[in-house]
Amino acid sequence: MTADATAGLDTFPKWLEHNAKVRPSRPAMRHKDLGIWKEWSWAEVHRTVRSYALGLMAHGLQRGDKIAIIGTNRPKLYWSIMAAQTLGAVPVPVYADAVADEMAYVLDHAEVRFACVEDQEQVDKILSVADRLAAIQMVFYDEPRGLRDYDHSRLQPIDEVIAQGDATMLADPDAVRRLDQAIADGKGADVSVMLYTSGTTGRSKGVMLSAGGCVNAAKDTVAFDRLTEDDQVIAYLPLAWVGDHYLNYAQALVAGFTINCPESPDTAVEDRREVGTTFAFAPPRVYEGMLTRIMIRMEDAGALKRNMFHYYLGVAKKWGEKILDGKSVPLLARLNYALGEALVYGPLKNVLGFSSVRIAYTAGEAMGPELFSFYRSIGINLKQLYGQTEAFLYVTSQTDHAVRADCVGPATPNVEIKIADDGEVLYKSPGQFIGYFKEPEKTAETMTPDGYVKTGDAGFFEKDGQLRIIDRAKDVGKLRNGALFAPKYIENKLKFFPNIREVVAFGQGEEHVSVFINIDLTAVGNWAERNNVSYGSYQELANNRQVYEIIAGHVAEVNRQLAEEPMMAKAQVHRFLVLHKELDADDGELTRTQKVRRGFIAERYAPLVTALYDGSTEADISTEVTFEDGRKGSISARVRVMDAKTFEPVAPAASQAA
Amino acid sequence: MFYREAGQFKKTYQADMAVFPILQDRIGLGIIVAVAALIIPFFGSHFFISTVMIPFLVFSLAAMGLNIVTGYTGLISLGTGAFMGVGAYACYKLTTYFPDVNLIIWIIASGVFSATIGALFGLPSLRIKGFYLAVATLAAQFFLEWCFVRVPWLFNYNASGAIEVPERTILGIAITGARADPTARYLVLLGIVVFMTWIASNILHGRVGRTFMAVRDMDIAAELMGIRLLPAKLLAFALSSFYCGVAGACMMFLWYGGGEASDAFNINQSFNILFMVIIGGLGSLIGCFLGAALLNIVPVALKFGLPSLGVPIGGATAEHINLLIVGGLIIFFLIVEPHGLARLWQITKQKLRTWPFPY
Amino acid sequence: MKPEKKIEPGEQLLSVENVTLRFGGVKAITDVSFDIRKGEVRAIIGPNGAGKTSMLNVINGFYHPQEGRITYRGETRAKMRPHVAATQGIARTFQNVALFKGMSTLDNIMVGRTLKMHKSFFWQLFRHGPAMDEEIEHRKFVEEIIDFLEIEHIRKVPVGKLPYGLQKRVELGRALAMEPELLLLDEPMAGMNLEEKEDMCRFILDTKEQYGTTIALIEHDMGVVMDLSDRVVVLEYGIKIADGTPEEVKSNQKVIDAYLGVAH
Amino acid sequence: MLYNIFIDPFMQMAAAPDLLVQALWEGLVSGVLYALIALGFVLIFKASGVFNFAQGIMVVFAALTLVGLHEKGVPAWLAVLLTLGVMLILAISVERVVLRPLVNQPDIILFMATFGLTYVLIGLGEIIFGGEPKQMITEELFLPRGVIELNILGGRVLLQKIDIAAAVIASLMIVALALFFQYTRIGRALRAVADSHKAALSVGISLNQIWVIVWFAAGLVALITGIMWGARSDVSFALQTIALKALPVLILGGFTSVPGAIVGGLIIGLGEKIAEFYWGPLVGGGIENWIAYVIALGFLMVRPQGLFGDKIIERI
Repeated sequence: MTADATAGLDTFPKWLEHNAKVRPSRPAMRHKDLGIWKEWSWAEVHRTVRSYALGLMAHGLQRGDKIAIIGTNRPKLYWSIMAAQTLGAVPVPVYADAVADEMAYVLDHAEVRFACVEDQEQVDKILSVADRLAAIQMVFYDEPRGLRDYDHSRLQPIDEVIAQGDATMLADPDAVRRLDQAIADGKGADVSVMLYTSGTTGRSKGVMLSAGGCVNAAKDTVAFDRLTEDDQVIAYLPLAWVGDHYLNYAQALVAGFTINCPESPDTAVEDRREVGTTFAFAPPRVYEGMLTRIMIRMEDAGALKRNMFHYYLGVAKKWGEKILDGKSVPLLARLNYALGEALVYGPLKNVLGFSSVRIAYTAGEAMGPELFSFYRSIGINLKQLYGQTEAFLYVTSQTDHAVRADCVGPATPNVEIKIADDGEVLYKSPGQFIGYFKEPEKTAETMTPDGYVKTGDAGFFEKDGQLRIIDRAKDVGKLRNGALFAPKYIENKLKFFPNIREVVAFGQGEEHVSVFINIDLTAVGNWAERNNVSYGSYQELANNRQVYEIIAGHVAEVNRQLAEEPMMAKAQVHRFLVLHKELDADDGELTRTQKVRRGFIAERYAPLVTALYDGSTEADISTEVTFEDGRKGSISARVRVMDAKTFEPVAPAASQAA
Repeated sequence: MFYREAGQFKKTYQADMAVFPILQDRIGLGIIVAVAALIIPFFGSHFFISTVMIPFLVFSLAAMGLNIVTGYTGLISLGTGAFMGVGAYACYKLTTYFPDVNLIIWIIASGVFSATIGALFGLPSLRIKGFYLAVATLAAQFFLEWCFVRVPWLFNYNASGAIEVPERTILGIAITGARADPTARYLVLLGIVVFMTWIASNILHGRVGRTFMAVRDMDIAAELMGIRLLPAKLLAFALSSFYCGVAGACMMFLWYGGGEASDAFNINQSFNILFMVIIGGLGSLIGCFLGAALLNIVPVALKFGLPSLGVPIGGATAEHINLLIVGGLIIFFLIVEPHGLARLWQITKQKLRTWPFPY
Repeated sequence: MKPEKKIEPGEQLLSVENVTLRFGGVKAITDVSFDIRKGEVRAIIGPNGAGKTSMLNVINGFYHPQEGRITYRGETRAKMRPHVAATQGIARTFQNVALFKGMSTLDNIMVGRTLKMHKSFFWQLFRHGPAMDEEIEHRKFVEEIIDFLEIEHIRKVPVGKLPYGLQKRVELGRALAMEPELLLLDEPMAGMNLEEKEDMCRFILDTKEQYGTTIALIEHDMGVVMDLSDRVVVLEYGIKIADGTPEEVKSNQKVIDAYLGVAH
Repeated sequence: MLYNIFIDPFMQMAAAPDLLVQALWEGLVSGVLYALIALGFVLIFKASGVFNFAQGIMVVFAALTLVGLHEKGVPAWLAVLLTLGVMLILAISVERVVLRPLVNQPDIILFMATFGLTYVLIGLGEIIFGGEPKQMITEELFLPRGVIELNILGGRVLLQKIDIAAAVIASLMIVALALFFQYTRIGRALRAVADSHKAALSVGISLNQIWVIVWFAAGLVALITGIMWGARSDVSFALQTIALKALPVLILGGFTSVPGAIVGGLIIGLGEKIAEFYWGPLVGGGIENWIAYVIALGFLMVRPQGLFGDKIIERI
């Protein structure tokens, strides 16, 4: 498409119209439902969304109103977003797995008047806190099951709304005119969507993003990654997360590619395989889980197959990335790699559903170099990006041929970055947010006088111009001896070991660094099976002496690496313990995006923290936990504390970056 | 390993319920049919066509018939040979009464007769189960065998007491009788087999097939689902006999070109087919072909293969060794894989699909 | 806004009057009478060997009682083959799962649609046109059930390979596919863990709510019975010893002696 | 026509009672031999639940081995012993090669396996001893020959001595087995197995041993049957179709009942002889080949569980 054709399109509703015009019959959405893939062309989506919007208009939804979107990735929920934006209303996606009162807070704070939800589960949640939500008028639902006998005075199936809209469309030209007017009235400056950040600390904040900003940001990255209408994505990330709204929703509208919605969260993998996505995004833990499963499954393969597999992984390790980066590779190696492609990588990618993936991104957390290069070596173009909700995702992203595990790439087109004196990363981006909803002072805090946004992350530029994030700026502290202490940096280094799932590092103002560790039940459990170590529960396994030995090994290794880095050498881990329970979002220990809430954990496990520093070899702890079904209970345990092997700093030579 | 299924998704139930939903399978099938229909007729020697391909196809068809009743519906039948005989004689009578009607029509039509007879002998299956039923079907086998010999009307009172296949032509080309060229017979047979297989797969993948399997797996539950057992079982018998009948007609007209019923359709033939089904795989169409292929190649290999390798071996001895091997194979298969070659193929395929993973 | 679980009297769907069933000399059921009303969940409980399963077998015509009458939808039933019961809208599941082991989940449930499929054998030959249309139409219905029971992920798995809990679920699906008016469940939760039981309870209630099916179930887990059922009939050694709402039954001395005492 | 079917035969019987007796006698004898084969089935079915289709072939195989060995110059008594040895080996290898690997498989699979066994035995037998028919070595085994003439009912009835011997030996055989089952430890064990495998173990004999034993016993029965049949016709695999006759016998008698096997055998034997003798001519003879099955079939329709089998109550 030529630039001028799309120049005027500064809101998503306009893009929707545009797509309906230029590619009416291209598939816009697919949803695996009742066993087959239902497909909607752009024209169909456009028509449906218009009817939907008319329906909502009839319910009194107006420009500026907030409308909550709650549920898993389903076409009707995406349409709800579109329909709302068509009328100039502001969709507020909410995490579907949020418990009732978390949800209550958001809905109340955002003053939503309507909610479009997936099913009975969500309806029940809203009803359970209805008394706290004065503003809410109607709840629209997609999945009618179990709702039949509910009082429908404030409930309505989405289909019905659309049907009403259809009727209006034919009956009431005036309404249609008002609809077109509403679309025309849409300005780039309007708030397009409001995303609630799952704040690592305190209550989450409503990030207001402007239509124009979103569109421009999306345009940049679509151009950057050369996305076209032929691309396929599978939408399985939470609607409320900026990642989904950007990578799937925004980019789909701008590039005109197809969003595929899985049948159910637990069939996402097979469904991805079926559609054969071309553009993929997943947080590191997903890739990590995938690799772990691959390796475990290969354990059971026949010796011959297993050897072949590992041999060719070796080949890939040696040449794969070079080939991917278009570097020169000896012909023989190429041929051997090609054979490997036929025998191993190809089938492997096929089984994982990555056969046709052109670009895969990861972000949110640092990713282990091993893990990272594994996927690249088998020919998946995996890249890192760095960003945050306030920027509408992208701040930096790696270009196809300059990819490395420890960095997040140079600034994305049209993004300005500068590093503050205290090492904090600041940026200006096209998608940059308008402000926090109803929280101007917080907004002010995050902005610098000259209009840059503070990321809250500390980092520095490597020589090749790629940004390297070491930690949350405010977390970067000092040990009592004045040495720089970057907890996240240490945590990540440890988390690169498959056996370690979560790490929480302490040390601010302390003698030395020490850590809590969560072992990875899949990996360690598998190890236990193979060495017939019997265990009844996570707790039992976590307290196992051999497991401690393994972890101690990992910690020592990390210390060795740290010793070589002048900035970090003094911040080696001296003591560690393995937690008796897995850190869990339901207990508020992790955010919904699975980031650790260090402060909260510190006070929750105070006795253990003291134990880490008073030199005792074990400590008792009892904590309250929330079970799947929401019941509360408490578990108590005696946790072992262990000293770690540390190393002498290597003579400082490297440059003091940042 | 060769399967690349990423990107193959189904937008309609029709596509999802296809017999070969995976692209690679469809390609494979296409190649096989192409080879059978285009390569073999022109490059295969007459010997190969008439001693390997034609018997193979005939037996596949018969095995299909038996598999319908035994493999899919779980009713053991030892009357296969006889039902084939009915087909052969019916076809003989028809084509001698109405010489002008195209033979292929009569071959198919003769199935109807054996179907009727089959249904008749299927009647006991409502009350009788398992081994008892197997024995009951022996009654059919021996009674019919007896008829073939004792009712001269069946073989038009030929002095030889055997069927003397007359010459019949399609488009002027002889497909039966002395002048019929093996290739011509082969192509006709192939056409019939392909068509019949297609029909069988249609039936077995639809409501009827499910009914059969339901009866096989748990007849009580099936009945409580509203399936009436007698009609279901009779249908199975009729359908099975239909296929056997057509196979019998093909055998007599397109392969043997006449001969004694007693050796073509006797109890041993019934067993022979049963073994094909067991080794091929109960309840699988592909199995019918695999089983027929194996049990058909072993004897040929023994008869002609060994001598050509310089191993002196008399026809009789070959027969005996053949029996020995077949018997051994059966036991072997029942032990290693009761579900036969078809299951082995399935497993391999599954392995290929999940390659490099073991599962 | 949420619905209250209420016991509406409803008209009589099936009544069992003075039924006695013998195997040779042995009396499995002795002079038992009770009724099942439209839209209710009716539990039949009792110690092992109390004749519960025999009772279900009598109801769906698998056994023929020597004495007594069974009236279904107002008409007294004569001796009949079980498949007739199916045509009259009675479906059931079995104590020890009776699935079609050789077939996939999908096919198993499709079998439940057999009675509703009428396209002639002729069309079956081609699996195109009418026959295919019919297949598709019923496949849709079956998919609804699969979605309802949340078994998408095992759609094409042969049921033989499934864990017990899922098999029970598939069996329920197969019964639902018959769109029964009366659904007989024989220990739907036997051998399930707590979570599976909770799911199954939900499905049973949803079934009642969604399809308005009348349900008669045999169950050992008293908790489950109390939660699910509107009325309970208690058998012991083939004799009815109590009949009424869960509360009444719970407080009935005979029952306490006969049943609640017994550990299950 | 109707007359020919329903009246005439009986007229004949009345007219020539001696012929009737003759027919009855022949029927009786072949009935006894059917019973013997059936006995082999029953033995195995009771103990291992296997429907041994190969029993008929084992008969031929035994006879063939015996004759074959003798032809190769082995003295008769030794040949008998050796044959017994062969049957023992057979029993053992069947247990090792077929039964043990297939334990806990559905009955139908084991049934099929015995089909395989059948072919193996035929193949083996023919490769070793050749396919052509052989003479049974009657006099070496001191079996009487010739005929006894009885003048009764105004006619002559010919009784082959060998037939008498057959009848006698068969009866002894049956008695012996009955005693064996009643009074020996192993016999009791076998009966126990029929009821439940655990019970057998409690008697202190492993299932595998028991299988070997029954298969050997069946082999023994087969040998004797083989000698008898061989003496009456000649020894070749043509006998197998006769062996198949044991199946309708079993259906009448029920798979698990020894007396059933005997009674069934007699009914079939008599039935088919009489039928052949009086009705056969109407349809050009040869109805022997199938009448037995038709009788059995008709019988099954009335009583699916067989003469002595117990009623089947279907459970869910």
